[in-house]
Amino acid sequence: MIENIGIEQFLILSTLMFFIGVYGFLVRKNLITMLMSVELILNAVNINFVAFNKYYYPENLQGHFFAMFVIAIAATEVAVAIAIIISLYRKIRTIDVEQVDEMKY
Amino acid sequence: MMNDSYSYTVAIPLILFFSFLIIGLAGGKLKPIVSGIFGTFFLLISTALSYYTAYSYFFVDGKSNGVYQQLIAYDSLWLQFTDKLQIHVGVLLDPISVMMLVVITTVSLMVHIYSLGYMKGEVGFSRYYSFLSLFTFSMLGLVLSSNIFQTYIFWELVGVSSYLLIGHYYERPSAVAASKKAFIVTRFADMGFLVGILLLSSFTGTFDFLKLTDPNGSALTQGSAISFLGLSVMTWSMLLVFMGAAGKSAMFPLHIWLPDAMEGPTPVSALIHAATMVVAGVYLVARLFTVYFFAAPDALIFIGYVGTFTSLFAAVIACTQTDIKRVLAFSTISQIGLMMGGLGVSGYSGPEGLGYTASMFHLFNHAMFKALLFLCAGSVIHAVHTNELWDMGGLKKHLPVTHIAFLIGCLGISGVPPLSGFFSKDEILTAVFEKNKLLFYVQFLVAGVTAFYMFRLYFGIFWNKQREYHTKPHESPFSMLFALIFLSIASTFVGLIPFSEFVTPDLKPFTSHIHWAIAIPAIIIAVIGLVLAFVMYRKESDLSGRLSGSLGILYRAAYKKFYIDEIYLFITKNVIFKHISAPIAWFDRNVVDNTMNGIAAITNFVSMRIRAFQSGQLQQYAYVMVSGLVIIVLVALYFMKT
Amino acid sequence: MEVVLFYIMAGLILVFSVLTVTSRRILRAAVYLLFVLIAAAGLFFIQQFAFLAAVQLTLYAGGIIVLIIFSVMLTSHVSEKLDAVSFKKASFALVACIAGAVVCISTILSYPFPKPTNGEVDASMKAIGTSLLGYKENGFALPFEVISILLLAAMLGAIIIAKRTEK
Amino acid sequence: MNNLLWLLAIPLVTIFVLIFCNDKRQYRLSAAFGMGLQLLYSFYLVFRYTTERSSGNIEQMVFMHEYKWFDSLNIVFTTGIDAISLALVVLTAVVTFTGILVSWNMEKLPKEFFISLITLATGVFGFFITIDLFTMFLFYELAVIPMYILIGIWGSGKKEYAAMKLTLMLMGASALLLVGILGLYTYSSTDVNLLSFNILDIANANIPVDIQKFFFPMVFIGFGVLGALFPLHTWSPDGHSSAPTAVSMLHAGVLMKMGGYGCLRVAMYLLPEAAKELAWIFIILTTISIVYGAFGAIAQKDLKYINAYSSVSHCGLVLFAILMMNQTALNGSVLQMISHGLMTALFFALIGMIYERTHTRDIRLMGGLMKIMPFLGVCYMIAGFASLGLPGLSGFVAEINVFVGAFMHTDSFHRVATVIAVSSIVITAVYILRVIGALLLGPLDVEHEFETGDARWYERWANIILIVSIAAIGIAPLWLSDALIKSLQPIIQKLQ
Repeated sequence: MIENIGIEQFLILSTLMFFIGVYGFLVRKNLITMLMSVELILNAVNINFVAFNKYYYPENLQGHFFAMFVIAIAATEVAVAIAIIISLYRKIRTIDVEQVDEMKY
Repeated sequence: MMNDSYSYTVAIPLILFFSFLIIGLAGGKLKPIVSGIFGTFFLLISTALSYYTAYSYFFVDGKSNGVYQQLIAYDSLWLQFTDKLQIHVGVLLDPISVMMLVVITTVSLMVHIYSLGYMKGEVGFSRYYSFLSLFTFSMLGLVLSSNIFQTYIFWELVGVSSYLLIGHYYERPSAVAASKKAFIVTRFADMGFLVGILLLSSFTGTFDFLKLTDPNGSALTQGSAISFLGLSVMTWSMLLVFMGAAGKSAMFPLHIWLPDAMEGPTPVSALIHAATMVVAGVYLVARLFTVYFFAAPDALIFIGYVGTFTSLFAAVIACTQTDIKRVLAFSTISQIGLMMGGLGVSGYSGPEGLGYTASMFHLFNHAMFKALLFLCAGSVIHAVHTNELWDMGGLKKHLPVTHIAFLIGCLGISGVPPLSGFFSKDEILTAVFEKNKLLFYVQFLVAGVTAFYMFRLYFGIFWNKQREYHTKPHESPFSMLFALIFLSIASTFVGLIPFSEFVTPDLKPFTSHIHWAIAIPAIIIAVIGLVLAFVMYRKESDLSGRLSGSLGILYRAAYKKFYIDEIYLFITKNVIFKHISAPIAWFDRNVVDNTMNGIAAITNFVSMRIRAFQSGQLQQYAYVMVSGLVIIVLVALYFMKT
Repeated sequence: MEVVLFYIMAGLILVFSVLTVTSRRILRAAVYLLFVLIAAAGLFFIQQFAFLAAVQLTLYAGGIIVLIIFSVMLTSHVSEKLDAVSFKKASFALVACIAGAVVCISTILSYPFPKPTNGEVDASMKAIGTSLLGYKENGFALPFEVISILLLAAMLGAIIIAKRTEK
Repeated sequence: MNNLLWLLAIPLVTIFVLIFCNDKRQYRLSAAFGMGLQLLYSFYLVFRYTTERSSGNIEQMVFMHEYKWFDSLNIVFTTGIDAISLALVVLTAVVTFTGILVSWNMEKLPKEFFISLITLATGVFGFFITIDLFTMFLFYELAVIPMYILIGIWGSGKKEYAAMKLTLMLMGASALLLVGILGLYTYSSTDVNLLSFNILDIANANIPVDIQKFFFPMVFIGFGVLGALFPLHTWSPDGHSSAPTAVSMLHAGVLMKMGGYGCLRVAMYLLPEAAKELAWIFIILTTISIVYGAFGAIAQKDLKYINAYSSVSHCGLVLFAILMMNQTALNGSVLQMISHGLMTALFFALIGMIYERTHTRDIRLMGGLMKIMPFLGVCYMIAGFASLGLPGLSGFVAEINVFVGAFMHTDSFHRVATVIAVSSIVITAVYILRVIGALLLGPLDVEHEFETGDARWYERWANIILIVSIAAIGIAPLWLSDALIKSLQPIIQKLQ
């Protein structure tokens, strides 16, 4: 059963996943791949929510619902982000994040 | 002392103020001659009132127990500084102010009438008359002042009317420059006057003439004790007041504006720069004579020396000038110097006050004959259209009336009996002789020089060789001649007035006699001067040229007015403008302003540096955020464990 | 059994996560992400959150990944290889990430977690339904509605942003 | 009718009406009507004020009204006037009205221009009628901000630079000021619940001297920048010369007076002990201001620059007088504010009118204008004479009050400073006569094609109103001076 797995394992897994996502966010130049990294980060968070719900608060479903809402928000975020990326692509024919630096000064 | 029976005197100046307003505001719409007649008419009323005042003051009720009273005929509070220190505007009647009333209104009336002819057809005729009214108003206000600040107020107003009238021909750059110079030089002197008033009032606590000049009052004793740089504060303040007086009265070294002021119309020179405004300084010293005598005797002596020096200095210059109005201007400076000299040596009570009396007497006479001389000069200029002495000559046939009038004026100023100048000059010389021998000899010399340069003028204009004129010279119209005749008669007979019966420093009349021991040498030296001029200038000869050539450098220096103008020009142009003003303007633009701009530039620079953080690189932001977060967490975990 | 499954899932997640962020072919990266998401759904299954796992599979693995793939296809060629990451950038990011991970993991390991309560989770459809629409204690009606408005707004926003502007 | 909010309501309604106007005639008529009404109302207030005083009301401020605004911080918008603020309100009304007359033919965006101008005026009116530091500060800002727009859009020359500089310097000053005001607020009472922004309340609080010495320079400099205190005056030449005519008038005529008024009402009145101790520093600065501005004016060639430097000198005199801290000098400073407001407004109005006809402001390129525009020439001369302190015009009354007051101090420091300040009357005469000579007199420069035509009716009226006010104060100063002295008593008592 699940008792054999400590919560630490879940947490370490999600931590690693989180920082892999962060690494991706920091180094990938393509906006879409950055978006994917964000998805990784969100998922890492989801794993945490669910694990805490399971281990310490089994009587209600808060973590579970939070994870669900995160998924919903991730969906909206992706929708909007992709809309932005596409319109950006139309304007400047690239989705390289380093070229998108109009918003400075 | 209040006296209601004289309260109408306040109307004497005010009528002219209204005249100024009416002519000034409606001037453009009136026919020129109408404004002229308006102005003259208003002045006639004032003159009549003044004569009536003089009559009733001197002969009816001015005296009480044999002493002339100082009457406050009108008084109103104008401005209040503190409960004690107030500026009143009022009318003070005493012998000198009543005398001045007569002088001013008479000369002004003559000038008004004269100008109807002289200025006929000139542009700005209405303007001219409105300014004449303004000037007469201010001058009357000045002499009637009951308060030293009121004097200052009108002092400035006469200054500005003088400015406006000198600059009457404002399209002539020389007139503009002259008016500017006159105003600024007198303004500079007025600064001294103002500081003097401030100093005086801060020690005596009053501006009021009656309180200031009361010989038994407390005002005189205050401030005498405190000394500053070796002189008492009272002396300092009275010297500063004298600075103002010297500016107005063109005493050396503040005389430079007066010769230039001759750029104005000639009647204006007669009124302002000969008869009335320029003697305001003398009047002021006379007005404060008690203060000078009791609280600042050193200042009084100083005035005597300055006056006497100026009179010699100006007389010497007058001998070399060729512009007839300038000769008269220097002669005016010289005569005012004599008056100042007379005041400087005067005592206070009884016959000792002869200097004071003589000085006022001379002021009175001088106003008449100098106005006469200027108006004659105006008449000559009117006829030949030039100011240059050597462009004239042989005019006695063409201008008979002017010729006689000018002769009377010259005799008057030279002190030939029985014309007016003789009596007053004799009294001044007597007073000086008793007090200070050095000053006496100088003034004695001046008397001779005066006769010389006046007759140089006379012979140069009316005798000498007939010149070529563009148009045949003709005698002036009646209005001008009327003024000349009137003033000739006045100059002839005013000398017979027993002045010491009326005007004395302590207000108590005394009787004076002619001191023949001094009078006869004075007449002799005047005649010597006259004869010298006769010899040199009656006919065209090279005598004068030879003489001036032999005097060489001295002559050139005098001709150049001893380079005083150049010194002033150097100071104003090179020192003040180039080395103070322009550097300040530069300093302001480049140092002060650039400091401000520099602060802005530094801010700008710093923000340009800071903005590099805002690169627009999303990943850079994220990187900073992540690493920052890690560091914060690290710090929070391992260093802030408490 | 669960332990084995967990480690398999965890291994998949880590491997494919790393591949997602390092692959130079963008389409492949999307596919790797898909595997990660599926593996995460597996983890939810292990913890008996069947509904959540289903949502994860349909929404994430189904919807979002498809969306991403579409956008990849719209903006780049399938065969296009991304530029290699510069060494400097990668190393800096790596340092920050490893440092972060170390901090977090060491904290996790040093923290004395209490013993799990080991209760049974009632994640049946009924329980989820009542909680989601409940407005009393443990009810999530309000966030549910908020999310629905958010979704609507995002939909509108996405349409407006992506709409071709006429020139 | 004696509710002072009318002074704010009239301009606001005017602005509101202006929004709905739609041609040039309507703009200027409604603006002139509104500000004319304001002028009449301010005269009515004078009348009410004198009747109120003669009926024995000896309150420091009359027509007080309170409007709770922000209860928890005890911010109460309190209005009230005494003779000082009333005089400045009338000044503002006069200058605003004439400013609108002068802008009668404004071509560029007239609607926006009038709206901004009236907004600015509203700020100034508010500033003078409030006796609450917080709202005072608010109105100060309200007056400064439209300035930026007005200079930036309708200005000439380096307008963007000038507008930026002016606004930044005044904003910087207001930052200092805000600190000062908050400081005063914090020490206005020992009880935290009774802290107040009300000037009358703060005046009763005993603020420790050390604290006063900390805040006094902030408040004084904060207001002093607006009053062109050396060396923080540099915004003034650039600002004045770039601003459009009406704005220069309002700015030099009224806005700079806010500086003097603030120094008097806030710095001196509320921080008297510090004022006494620190005055010497500022006396030195203002003395420099006076002479320096005057000398600076001599060397200028642009009419507006000359006048701007002359303003530095004259406003220096205002602050100088305030620092002399006795009745006569303070009275002189208020008179100088009014007098300078009127005459500098007249100057700028005339410069604008002359510029319209000659298209240059360089005095070297002009000459003999008296011949072709006698009315404007005469007005310019009168303005000049007022500026150099000719008796019979307002400048003289103000200056002698200042000098006599300053000279009442018996120590040599004050006396030397006074004598230096007095010397400015000569320097002033020099630059004024220089301008008059170069501009109006002399031969007419025929090389330049000047548009002929003397003043039009609205220009005539603007000038006449200002000249009559100047002459009225100059000829009969007693009524004004007496009223001011009575209102100055509370301040003087604090300073003794």
